[in-house]
Amino acid sequence: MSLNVEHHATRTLPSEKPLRLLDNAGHAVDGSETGGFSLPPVERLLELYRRMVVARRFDVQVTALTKQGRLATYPSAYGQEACEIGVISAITADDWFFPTYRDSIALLTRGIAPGEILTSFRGDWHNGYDQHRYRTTAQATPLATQALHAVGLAHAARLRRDPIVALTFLGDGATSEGDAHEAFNFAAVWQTPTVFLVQNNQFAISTPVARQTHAATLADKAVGYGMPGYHVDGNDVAAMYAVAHAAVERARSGGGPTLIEGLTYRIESHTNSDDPTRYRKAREVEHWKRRDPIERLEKYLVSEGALSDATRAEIADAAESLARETREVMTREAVIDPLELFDHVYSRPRAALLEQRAALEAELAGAAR
Amino acid sequence: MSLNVEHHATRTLPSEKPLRLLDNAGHAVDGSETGGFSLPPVERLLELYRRMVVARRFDVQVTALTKQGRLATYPSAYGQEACEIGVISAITADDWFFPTYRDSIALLTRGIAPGEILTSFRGDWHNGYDQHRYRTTAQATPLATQALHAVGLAHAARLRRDPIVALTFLGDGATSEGDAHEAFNFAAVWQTPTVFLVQNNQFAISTPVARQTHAATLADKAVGYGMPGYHVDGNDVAAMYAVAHAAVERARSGGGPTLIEGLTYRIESHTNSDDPTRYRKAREVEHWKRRDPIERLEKYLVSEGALSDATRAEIADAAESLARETREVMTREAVIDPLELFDHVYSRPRAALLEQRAALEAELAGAAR
Amino acid sequence: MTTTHTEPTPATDAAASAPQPLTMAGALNAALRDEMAADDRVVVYGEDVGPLGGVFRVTDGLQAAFGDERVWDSPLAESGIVGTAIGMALYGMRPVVEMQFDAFSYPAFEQIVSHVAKMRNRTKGRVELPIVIRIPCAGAIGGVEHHSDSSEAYWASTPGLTVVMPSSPADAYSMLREAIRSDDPVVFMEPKSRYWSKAPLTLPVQTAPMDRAQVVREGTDVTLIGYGPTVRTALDAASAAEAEDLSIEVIDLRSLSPFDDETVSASVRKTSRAAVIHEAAQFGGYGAEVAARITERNFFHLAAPVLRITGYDIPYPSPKLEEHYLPTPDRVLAAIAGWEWDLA
Amino acid sequence: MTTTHTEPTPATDAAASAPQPLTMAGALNAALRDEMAADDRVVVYGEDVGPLGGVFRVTDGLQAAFGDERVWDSPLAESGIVGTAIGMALYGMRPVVEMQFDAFSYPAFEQIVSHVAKMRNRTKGRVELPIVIRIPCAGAIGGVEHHSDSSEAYWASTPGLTVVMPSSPADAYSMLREAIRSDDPVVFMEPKSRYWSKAPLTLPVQTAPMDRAQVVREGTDVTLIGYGPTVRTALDAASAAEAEDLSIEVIDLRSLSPFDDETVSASVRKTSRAAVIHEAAQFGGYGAEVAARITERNFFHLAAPVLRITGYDIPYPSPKLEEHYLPTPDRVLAAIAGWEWDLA
Ligand SMILES: Cc1ncc(C[n+]2csc(CCOP(=O)(O)OP(=O)(O)O)c2C)c(N)n1
Ligand SMILES: Cc1ncc(C[n+]2csc(CCOP(=O)(O)OP(=O)(O)O)c2C)c(N)n1
Ligand SMILES: [Mg+2]
Ligand SMILES: [Mg+2]
Repeated sequence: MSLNVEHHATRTLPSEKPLRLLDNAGHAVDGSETGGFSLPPVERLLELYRRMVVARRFDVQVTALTKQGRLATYPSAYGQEACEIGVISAITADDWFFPTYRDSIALLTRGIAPGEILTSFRGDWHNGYDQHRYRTTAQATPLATQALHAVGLAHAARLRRDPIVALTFLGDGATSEGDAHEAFNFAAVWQTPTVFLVQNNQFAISTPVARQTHAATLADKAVGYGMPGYHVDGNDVAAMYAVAHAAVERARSGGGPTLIEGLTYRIESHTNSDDPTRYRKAREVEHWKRRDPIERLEKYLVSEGALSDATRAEIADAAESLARETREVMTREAVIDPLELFDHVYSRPRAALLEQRAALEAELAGAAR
Repeated sequence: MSLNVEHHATRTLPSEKPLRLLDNAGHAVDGSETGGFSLPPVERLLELYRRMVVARRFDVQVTALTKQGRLATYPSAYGQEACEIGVISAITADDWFFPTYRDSIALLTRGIAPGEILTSFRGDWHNGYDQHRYRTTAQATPLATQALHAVGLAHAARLRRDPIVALTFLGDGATSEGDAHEAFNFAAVWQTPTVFLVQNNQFAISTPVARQTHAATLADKAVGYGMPGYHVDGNDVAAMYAVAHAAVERARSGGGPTLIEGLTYRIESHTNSDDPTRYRKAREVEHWKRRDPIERLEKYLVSEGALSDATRAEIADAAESLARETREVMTREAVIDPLELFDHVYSRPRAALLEQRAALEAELAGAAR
Repeated sequence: MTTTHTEPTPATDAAASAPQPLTMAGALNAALRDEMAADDRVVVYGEDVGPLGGVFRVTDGLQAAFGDERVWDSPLAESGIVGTAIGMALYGMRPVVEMQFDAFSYPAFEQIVSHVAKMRNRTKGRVELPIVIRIPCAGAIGGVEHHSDSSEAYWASTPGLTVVMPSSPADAYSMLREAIRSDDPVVFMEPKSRYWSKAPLTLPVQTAPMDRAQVVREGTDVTLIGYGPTVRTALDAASAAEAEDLSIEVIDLRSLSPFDDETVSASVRKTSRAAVIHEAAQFGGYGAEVAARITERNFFHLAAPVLRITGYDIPYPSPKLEEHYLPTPDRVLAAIAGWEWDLA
Repeated sequence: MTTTHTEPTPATDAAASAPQPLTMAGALNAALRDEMAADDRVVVYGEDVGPLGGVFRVTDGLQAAFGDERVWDSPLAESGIVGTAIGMALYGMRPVVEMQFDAFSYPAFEQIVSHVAKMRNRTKGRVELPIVIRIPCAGAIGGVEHHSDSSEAYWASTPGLTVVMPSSPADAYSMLREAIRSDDPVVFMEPKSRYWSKAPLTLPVQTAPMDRAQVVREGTDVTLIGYGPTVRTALDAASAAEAEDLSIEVIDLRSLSPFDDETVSASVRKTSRAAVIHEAAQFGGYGAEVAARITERNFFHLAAPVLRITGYDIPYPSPKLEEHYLPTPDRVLAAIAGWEWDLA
């Protein structure tokens, strides 16, 4: 492409030890561990904290509603808030986001209402929000497929000289799919403004990441595409945000794609229908609960004197009010017209579908009589 | 798998400059350029020379026959003999080979008769040789698909504790396919005895390798799978053989897969129906002709006094007699029974196919009458 | 390479003598277990089939029983799963691989269509691929998008594949064992909504050969053809029709490819009317082939066109709408009532 | 984002006023050229579509004319090509992508079936994907394995896709322009064996809407239905039948999805006999749908079962055997002669 200035392949191995800015006790770390990134300003961290607390409350609420049978399914991101919120907060409303089923809380942070996010999981319709309005696509189920959509959109924006970025999330398991490879490769060859976040939550349903890759880190994959790769402590929101922010700005200014691996852990089961006791030990879960991303940041903010009781209470209120809203919206049954089944398959009506629509209409009328 | 001893991910960047043992003038190079490999014994090199000369004669003959219309298509490997012959010579008759359409000369080296190799390209039947007998699968057309077959077979052998190796060839273009990624990944995760040769002949039909990857080398891909990768001068048969031999022996002894990139050039058009003047300059082709792999080894052998006139004549004779055999077999039309169309689709006859067979039989009888 | 092919000494033999209620998932599990015990070339792999036992628990306990060299979790890549199965089969193994749902078999489409289906023919029978690709199929389980596709028409229209779908625990057991023993690749489709349906069974059970359709209820007025999940629909419709003095013969197709013309045509010639039920969309669905070949072979015996009672020509809907999409006994009976009966 | 949608000022307008002999490949090339000139949202990419102009030269000269930001060679990965096209369409582009051959579209199967086909419905029409997936299709070109598949049944049976196949240069031009202008994704199938067939044309030419079938030869005794490469077969059969006083009406289907019931049923009601021809295998092929719906809608007008003259139920054969596989005019006439004409 003539847009291509001379780009040189990045040929650096990501650090094997995940880089971080805060340790588990909430202390800022220095030097070698930070990979040259610096702590975001405290107001930014406070905002990330607020978002994480609200997100977790939402996630816990939805899991509870799912157990009550109000949703068909819900894949929780409990424990992954630093990845989800840290990275989604690095893009603007003009940028695009290509999420998976796991990323409901990132959608929430993107301003989408609970009822619209949950339309699909409660079984009303496949997708409930306006993708153009939120510049956020439907939560992809076929693994890694959405990464290619992100690359295509980013390429289109680049051709239009629009300085926007396409961000996409993938799981550790999804990196094994052919589409993940094709997405990384197209992005690198076309030098598209795409940021890939691989949330390595260490499981694909029951399969541990050791059965997905033989590489030391998933970020190592970046080398094969000549793009920068970062291996980051996925429970350190400061680091996740800082690395993502740098990647987003590099992408925006024509520097091409970046692959970020956030090393984290899925605390909940895969979805409500999963039974994790079959494949992992409670001890392991406990270990990771002690590395909670929200607590870590909270300790830091407290030590910096940046989290007043008033703020804390205000955030808790916001979280509770969102939980209430979520409960309410999930209690009201949505009105779904079965005849809409036929209305969106094609842009122009098809005779055969109109026949089938009429048949269902007659059937419904008969049943109503 | 319980077969898995503790394997550690290989995390070394392949050298950006292709490693080699002989320079273009046929001089042995030393130290840093060799990547620690040493020149194979001269008898081995002489045998590789013989094989390359014979292979080239075959290739040239088949290209000529194709121009005469005796074959439906023929993808030539002219110029790639060091990759083809060097690597195929590193495995034994007990090992398995998973070639592509490009690799007819490797099949020849594997002992398969010209008529059997060319059955598919002359349009007689999809595949003409006994895959089990030669431990060589049909020349794959759907790109990169065969790499997965190689991994599967290698894994089965590993489970059986059979010390065999599965070798597969891919093109530079094929590395972009999802299946290439999945093959590399499965091989690395399962630690199968598989050797991948990527023949980087710098074009996928008309598309230059710069549009396939942004990485500095295709061997860099190995890093993302935690397996060893080698970037080798693909016109140096000594280097190709040495690197492949080491990879094969590592695989055989349980050391897992290796990715080898041979940097070479496709001198001929993609196939007979291609028009390379549309996408590359004659000058470039001339440049690469001056880096001919056979001449390079010949210079070395001559300088070592290892290539007598008698040997040279004897090799030329062998090549000519193979060319003659090839011409002869391609002049005789093979007998193909159209009714065989129905006989191999399933192991047991199906009623509907028997009906269709009978219909064609009646049609043929009618036409014969 | 040494392989041991012990003659069938099913692991279930001793345990089960009196009929035990068994689910279809349980029957499939027993079939895998027994075939693995009988033949050490049989290996089982795919996504989450190991410690978890598969998301539908069909492989439950197999890794514990046979070890992780016979049953294992593969990397998450369907083309990789099927592609490596081809290589394993080439080396003499008999891989049974699982696709987690219909829609997640699509990444493996090229390997299935361009290799699994074509290998035998390509090599004039010199290379056989005894692979079983298990696909939990169809809908009616309240699954979100991509979890309820009906992919059978893609496979059944591909020459070189054998495609079967059991509708009962007994058939599930018997047909899966037969599929694993087949020297040809088999796409083995398991109707998800029937996984937890139960029947009393004594194992091992051997039902009709997997390439034969079965008359599962006799009747004289209409031949109603179902497979997998719609056999239940057909039987329910037939029971309901009894009240209206309409005698429906129900055929469980069992094998989608090959098609058992003999059984189907015999029934149609008796009843002179036929209808086929499936969940997939109608247009280009498997029912088109059923209707076309019944008509070709029995045109002058037919009193009315072959009916197709199917899903609509739309993507499978979300959970709250699937009840409107799925063919029901009522819909079947309404369609049958719509025939011009007086012309018979 | 700014997009310019200039109203059609076809690049070919000025150049061509008197009819010029044009091949189908040339007509397709002109359609791309004219649509790219008219709408700067149209981009063309795929394998070897740039400097080479595609292996069939359909994109010949386009990169030179429009630059490498409108026409470019992508990495060699079909899922990647279709997957990125989805993203580009989402951003307001109208990508036209090329699959090199039918069989090489299979790696893109998941992206096509799970996203391209479903996006509009998934989003209640909020997201449209105006993508054209061009597939050089079918056989009869002496191609080695994997170069002659007929994949139309896979696409046509997938709800959400529009599938069309021209049989002449004029239709190729007109239908491709219409496909690019469609707000829905279109699988645009190009019969390889017809690429070099010529017709005198003045561009721009506008033929019937792409969703309509066309009666391309009138007749009274039989309705013979073809599409793409088999329209020629049908016309040849009709000419030969004339000698035997058999009047065959030939329909060029043009659109495989949707199906033009109106045109087809009208013809069948006139002739009372119908046959469909395609290269693909018969079992589960597109002809099954044609036969099934003709029969459903016109049963009491039919004097005989709808015939299918198709490829055999085997993988597409090697070049030296394809003549025995492909439906020929003779085979069509023999099949027609096999009907029980006296019963009519
Ligand atoms: C192509 C495809 N294959 C299989 C599945 C079924 N499936 C859904 S989630 C999942 C595990 C994904 O793991 P990972 O990518 O690590 O993401 P996580 O769920 O851990 O967030 C699987 C196998 C799917 N959705 N798509
Ligand atoms: C899946 C697939 N897509 C497209 C093609 C068509 N095709 C045949 S060869 C080729 C180029 C392959 O290039 P490369 O892998 O570099 O191998 P080379 O021909 O240079 O040896 C293409 C695109 C194919 N055979 N398979
Ligand atoms: Mg995960
Ligand atoms: Mg190449």
